[in-house]
Amino acid sequence: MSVHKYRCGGALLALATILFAFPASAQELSGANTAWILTSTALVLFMTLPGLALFYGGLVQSKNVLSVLMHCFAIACLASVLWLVVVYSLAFDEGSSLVGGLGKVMLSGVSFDALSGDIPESVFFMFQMTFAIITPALIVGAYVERIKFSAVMLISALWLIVVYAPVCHWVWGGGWLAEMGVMDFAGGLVVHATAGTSAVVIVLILGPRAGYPTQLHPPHSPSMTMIGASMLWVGWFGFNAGSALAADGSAGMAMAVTHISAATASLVWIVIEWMKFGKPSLVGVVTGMVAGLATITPASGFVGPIGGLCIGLIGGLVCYWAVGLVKEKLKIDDSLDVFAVHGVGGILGTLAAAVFVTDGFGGAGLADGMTVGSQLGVQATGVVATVAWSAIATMVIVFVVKAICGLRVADDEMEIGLDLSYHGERDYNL
Amino acid sequence: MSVHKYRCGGALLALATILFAFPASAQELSGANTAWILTSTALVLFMTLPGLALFYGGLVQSKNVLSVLMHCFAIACLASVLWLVVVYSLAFDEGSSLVGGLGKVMLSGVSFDALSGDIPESVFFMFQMTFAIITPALIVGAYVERIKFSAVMLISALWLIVVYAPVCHWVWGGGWLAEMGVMDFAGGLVVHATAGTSAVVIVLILGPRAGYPTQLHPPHSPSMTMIGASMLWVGWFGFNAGSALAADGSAGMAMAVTHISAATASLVWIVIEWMKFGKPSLVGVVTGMVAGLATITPASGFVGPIGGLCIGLIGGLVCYWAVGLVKEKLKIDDSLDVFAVHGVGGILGTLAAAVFVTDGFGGAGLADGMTVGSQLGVQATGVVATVAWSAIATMVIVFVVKAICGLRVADDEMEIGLDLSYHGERDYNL
Amino acid sequence: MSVHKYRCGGALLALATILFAFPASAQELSGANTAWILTSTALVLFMTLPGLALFYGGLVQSKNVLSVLMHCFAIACLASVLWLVVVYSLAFDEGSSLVGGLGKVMLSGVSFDALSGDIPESVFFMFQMTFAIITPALIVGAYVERIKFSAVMLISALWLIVVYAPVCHWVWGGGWLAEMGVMDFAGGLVVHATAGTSAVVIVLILGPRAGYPTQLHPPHSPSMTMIGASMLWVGWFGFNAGSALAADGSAGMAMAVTHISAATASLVWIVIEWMKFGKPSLVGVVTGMVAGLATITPASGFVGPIGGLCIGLIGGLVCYWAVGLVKEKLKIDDSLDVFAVHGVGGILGTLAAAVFVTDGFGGAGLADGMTVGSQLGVQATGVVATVAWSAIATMVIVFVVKAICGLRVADDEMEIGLDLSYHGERDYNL
Amino acid sequence: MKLIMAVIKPFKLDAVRTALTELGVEGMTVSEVKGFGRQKGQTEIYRGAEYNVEFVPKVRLEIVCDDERAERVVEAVAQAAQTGKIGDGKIFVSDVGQAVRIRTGETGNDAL
Amino acid sequence: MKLIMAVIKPFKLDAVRTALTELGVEGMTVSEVKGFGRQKGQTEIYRGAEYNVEFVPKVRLEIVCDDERAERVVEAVAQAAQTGKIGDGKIFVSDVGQAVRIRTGETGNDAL
Amino acid sequence: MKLIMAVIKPFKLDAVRTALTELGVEGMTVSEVKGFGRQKGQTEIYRGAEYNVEFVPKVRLEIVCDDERAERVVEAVAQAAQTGKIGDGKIFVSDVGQAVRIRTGETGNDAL
Ligand SMILES: Nc1ncnc2c1ncn2[C@@H]1O[C@H](COP(=O)(O)OP(=O)(O)O)[C@@H](O)[C@H]1O
Ligand SMILES: Nc1ncnc2c1ncn2[C@@H]1O[C@H](COP(=O)(O)OP(=O)(O)O)[C@@H](O)[C@H]1O
Ligand SMILES: Nc1ncnc2c1ncn2[C@@H]1O[C@H](COP(=O)(O)OP(=O)(O)O)[C@@H](O)[C@H]1O
Repeated sequence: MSVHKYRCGGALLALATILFAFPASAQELSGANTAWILTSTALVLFMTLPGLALFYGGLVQSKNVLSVLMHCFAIACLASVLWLVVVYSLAFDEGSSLVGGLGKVMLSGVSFDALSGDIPESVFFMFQMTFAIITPALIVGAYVERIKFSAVMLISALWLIVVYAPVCHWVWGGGWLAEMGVMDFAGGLVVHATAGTSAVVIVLILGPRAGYPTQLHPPHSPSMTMIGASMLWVGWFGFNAGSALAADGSAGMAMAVTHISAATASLVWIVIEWMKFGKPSLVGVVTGMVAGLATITPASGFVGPIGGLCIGLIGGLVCYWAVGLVKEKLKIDDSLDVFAVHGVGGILGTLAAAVFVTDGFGGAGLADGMTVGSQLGVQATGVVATVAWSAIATMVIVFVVKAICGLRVADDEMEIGLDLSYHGERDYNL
Repeated sequence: MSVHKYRCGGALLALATILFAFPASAQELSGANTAWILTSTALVLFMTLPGLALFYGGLVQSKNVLSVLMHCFAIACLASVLWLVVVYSLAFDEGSSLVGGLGKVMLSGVSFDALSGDIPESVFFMFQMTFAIITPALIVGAYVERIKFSAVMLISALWLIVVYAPVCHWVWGGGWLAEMGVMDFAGGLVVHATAGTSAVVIVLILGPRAGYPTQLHPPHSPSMTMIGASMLWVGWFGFNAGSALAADGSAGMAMAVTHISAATASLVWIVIEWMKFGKPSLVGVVTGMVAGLATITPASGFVGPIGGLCIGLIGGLVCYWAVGLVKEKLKIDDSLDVFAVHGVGGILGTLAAAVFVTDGFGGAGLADGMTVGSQLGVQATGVVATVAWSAIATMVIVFVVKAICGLRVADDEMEIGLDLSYHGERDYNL
Repeated sequence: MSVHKYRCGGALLALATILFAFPASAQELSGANTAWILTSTALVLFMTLPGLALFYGGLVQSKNVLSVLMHCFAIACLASVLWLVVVYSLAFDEGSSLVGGLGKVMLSGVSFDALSGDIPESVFFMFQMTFAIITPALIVGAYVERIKFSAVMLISALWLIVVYAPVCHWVWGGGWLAEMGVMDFAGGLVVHATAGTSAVVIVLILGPRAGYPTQLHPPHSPSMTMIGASMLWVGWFGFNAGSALAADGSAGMAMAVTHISAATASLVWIVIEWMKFGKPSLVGVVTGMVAGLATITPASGFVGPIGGLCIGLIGGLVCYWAVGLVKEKLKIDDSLDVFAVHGVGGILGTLAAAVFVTDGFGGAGLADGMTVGSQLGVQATGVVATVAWSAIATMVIVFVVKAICGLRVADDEMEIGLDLSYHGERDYNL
Repeated sequence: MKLIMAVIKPFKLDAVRTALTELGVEGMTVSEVKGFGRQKGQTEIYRGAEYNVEFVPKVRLEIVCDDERAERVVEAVAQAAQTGKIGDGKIFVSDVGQAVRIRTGETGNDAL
Repeated sequence: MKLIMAVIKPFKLDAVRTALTELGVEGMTVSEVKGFGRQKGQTEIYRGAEYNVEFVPKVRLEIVCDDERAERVVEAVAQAAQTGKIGDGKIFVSDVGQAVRIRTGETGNDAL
Repeated sequence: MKLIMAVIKPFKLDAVRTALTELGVEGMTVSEVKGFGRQKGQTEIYRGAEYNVEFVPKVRLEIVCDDERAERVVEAVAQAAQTGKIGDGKIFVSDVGQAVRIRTGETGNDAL
């Protein structure tokens, strides 16, 4: 049974007619779909390098900016090699309903002309790899400015194997959630809920930055953050519309609703800040944008324009509230709001997908035999399972890594800045 | 009658043979064309976010850079939502020859598999949206460093509805200029002439920056400007070659002439500055590049390589002269030369298209029954109508907005900088 | 005989079955392949503007950053126009086995619907142009911070005609190396070996920067370098996977091995620096990335994932050693390590391709009648010829340019910085 | 000789320089500083949180001149830099024992 | 009046400012400087080469106050800025002849 | 004690530091400043318009030393910083009443 089918299975559940048009075997290469997924792969890599790195880098102090860029870059390299070595196989090879097998370790048996659906398996492998790159990189935002580089590398490696691979298999690799009919078009569960949950767990063990919460420094470069945010927006077209795995109307609509949700959530932040402070900020509006994008992600191939608008609206409002909740009420130093934006957004969108997929909202329609209620049940199951597994597994990983190499830098290293202390470099030698 | 046909109508008038190959109805989805237009959409969004924002941001003082990025970003969000709500319908729905109808408001009736030509209508909608995003953002360059954020938002919203939607309908939506056979491949009229004209009108009412013209500050970051310019160049491939709405020889030639015009106009600025000052500047060469790109835009699908070279040459020379004219002779503080570069370039290219489209210059050839003279007449009509409507409507809009919320920031706000005064942020916290 | 065939010839030698499916004549346009090569063209232009420019710009002093951006930008413009005027014809028009003819000067005879293989010739022309842009721009890294702008322009122009055009013809244009069956998928010889060799020759004549080797200044902006490096990585997908000239399994595998090599070589640098200094640096890891990318380039369409991993490993190790060799042992101020990274990487990869192409390593297999030994012989011939011609011709060019306009800036100009001295601009006006 | 050190609002630099040139002062050294005083900084907003930035960007001038001229220089700076609003800055005057022009080795008033 | 010029570690700025506010000092001027002293800079690594950066980032305070208060200000700064580790910095005190508040024209101690 | 304040050309910083180290001076504080003087700034060009930039980037040193050594320090700086071309800069010397080493609380010459 083709690997591709499961992936499509998640994404296209509701598009039954299209599904029928794609028999699982004996497909021919579609050059058009291949062209679009090659492009999408480049777009999603661009989201991490340099998009996300800059988005995060601009928000920290200038003495730590290089360490953030380094975290993202090194994680990208590490994830790529691990993906080839074992994670791809664990995620997408046939296996049990809990985790994939080891048949595709080192891409063994995948020739130049092997297909996954109607695109080359090498292309599917690469496209999915870029998701495995960005997910642990998202977590970076939680622990910046105080974590050891060795801990970053170890945590990310273990996390990819223990958290990412199985959850990806459950949802996109034909695992138990896919079998239940969970809808997660482009990674509300696989990417955002896992990253957001794990982010909180890590910082609870790691502890806050020195000076938190009263003596924090403002972002050293909002313009750098805006550049990164813009790249995220553009790259997200590959993320969501690429997840259609085809250049067709599904991809087109996914792109449209993605864009509309991002724009709407950004406007929501502008309005809130304008009303609250009289000054809508650039850092605020791009945070709203990410909230809108994270929230639409699981729903993107299923909902129509009205759905996109509503999800952007809800995503913007709820994530704004969540940022305040985590930082001011719960006093958790999830430094760059990974949980409040990605975790909350991803979970919210996963649930919202069940509602806005319906014809009434101009969506693609529920799968046969599903009602909004039953689909919501499936979605909630997916959320609970993903959050629970991410939390527990991450906790174990972090304690293991703490025992091996420690997590937190020394106080004077934090004071000098991670750039000099851990990488022997300094930015802005003007 | 298909929406797509009008769009093609503008672009492909001269390519009669191709036109015949595309019957207006009963088309099938072309995955290849869809793949390319999905990509082009990403490229054109990238032009605004972060391309244009950085291009402009580097040219202002460091205390205003965030406000410029904010203008571009917020306009992008606003334009996206308005496009969905009403502007797309006004531009591309059937209606009168002056403006489209309201049948496509909120994309009503546009399903996942609706086609526009041989690409999904969702894709056409998105591709065109990116043009509606960048056009009001181009105007930002005129009024930077002294305008209220509320005025930016209001002017842009009204402008999209009152200026952009109808002109777009005239030229690409099957309106009266399209019926006359006007040639505007990718937006010499719709994008550059409208933006350039409106820019001048706005600043005439708004007034110049404090210190103009003797005490201006040099661009705070030519490197930021160069980064933005490079993104504009790359993104313009989507703008012009994407306007073929197909992945074919027309797109390829559009890309080639676009590139050649940009390169040639850049070299023209290098030579002029070298001769005049002995020092060719980076800000100069990238301004030349934009001039070359704006000028080739309306002609890009019609002319051949020689045409591209000539248009780049003319565009570079004339825009250089226009920059001096507006700033030094007319003493208009069109701060980042929106009119001199985009307005003049767009108009020039619209006229030049009529000449270089001919076989003699290696172009695609005039439409049946047209002569260079008659086509020039049509083009000139397009220019006059576009400029006149843009000027008048913008004037009304700006006076309305002035009455509602005022235009100009207070002197001490200007002195502190718009970043802190209007957005509560500061860049470069080193 | 089609121009395209030779290009494919280089790339697809080993993929005989595919080759048979593409008869050289009477092909039809493939929209899918066109879509991907249009995209790849944008990606490769993005590598130079702004990718490479930023990569290099961040490594110099802040008083010279604009000059580096200017070099890259101006070379891009110059190369584009020269490509149209004569270089494309010299490289790809039929001619002798040493150099192409003049039949395609100014693209004469290339109509809107002319094909090259199954893509429009305009697209092939543009895609190849982006290679001709980046190659002389790579050389910039060698001579930064001390060369006259006029010398940059003259050397680059002559170099494109005298070095790039013939070598490109030999390998991809059906010249003598192509006839021998040399394998260079995406430019190990044509791009990296030529640029690296010429870089050394130029700096040997030009001399080192003031203060070399003891009083050098550290890179003024590692973050700028990282942004550029990330763009190089993403753009390299177009460079290598685009060189398949198709959206198929060959492109997919080329993208996969390219990525894996980059990631592996980056990790190699992290490990080396960690072991040697205790502090893996961002500038180090991105240098490793470029080494991995340069090394895989000639092999990218031929080898499988294991090959990608091995080549990344070797590329990372050898280039690290070469950087030290050139700078510390040979005391050559090849300022940004063009030879050690690109030259050495390109040569290494060209040789390694002969080994890792074999079935045993999961490659596409050697061409009929070739053994590893015989293929290695061909590859070595290619290397020697390319290096020798690049060295000799560049030497002549540089001496000619030195006689015409001089090479080196005056000492006080160097002290003030090239930005102010040669371009009348200053970056970072904070 | 006197060292006149003035902390002023950045946008007043041009006015002060013009005033000093009229007095015949030919040199000065300027640096960017952060001022803490009665005038408070702006509030900055990032992700819904307000930061109170306590400093205000100022420009600091150092002018060395001969004793006679010192008073007029102080007056000129005070006048040119005044807006009448809080945060206009301060001028401090202290003694300088020796001055040297590096290029020529001249000392004392000749060095200025 | 006295000019108290202190070179301290950057992260001690907040502590010093608090201590001074408690003393009733209402103004100061701060700039970023590079310090050379016993404390050496970090080693930086670029492409496999080590660079010895010889300076250390420091913050420089200038506080003008009346003569009586000077000693207490020096003590307060010294105490608040101390970590006991090398590189804590220095305090230098010198005389100021005149002070002017630009806004009002007040002079002497009234200007502070 | 004396405060020696020198404004020099930025690229001379290394030479000056070496000269001072030879003299046994162990510390100094350096900042980046803009100089206005006889030497004029460069012309900058942006979009066909010329801007006359009136300042020149300079580096400002502050060295506090004991009275005896002051003269030799001034000489050493003057010599090391000289190019003989306009804009070489100035050296100003003034009195310092007190010095404190924050780390140890030492005062006077011991603090240097
Ligand atoms: N005692 C002082 N010592 C040194 N600098 C001072 C002192 N008081 C004020 N300043 C400087 O003068 C600036 C203006 O002072 P401030 O109290 O805000 O306004 P004003 O001088 O109008 O009363 C401050 O920002 C600070 O840089
Ligand atoms: N003689 C001096 N003149 C001016 N500044 C000095 C002098 N000596 C030290 N400094 C400043 O004080 C800082 C701390 O001095 P350092 O010798 O490193 O440590 P410590 O004061 O603890 O002995 C230096 O970085 C420098 O900025
Ligand atoms: N009167 C002054 N007070 C303070 N700084 C001065 C004074 N005159 C000159 N300088 C500083 O010295 C630098 C060099 O002075 P300049 O007149 O250009 O050259 P030179 O000293 O060789 O005659 C100036 O850029 C300025 O920073």
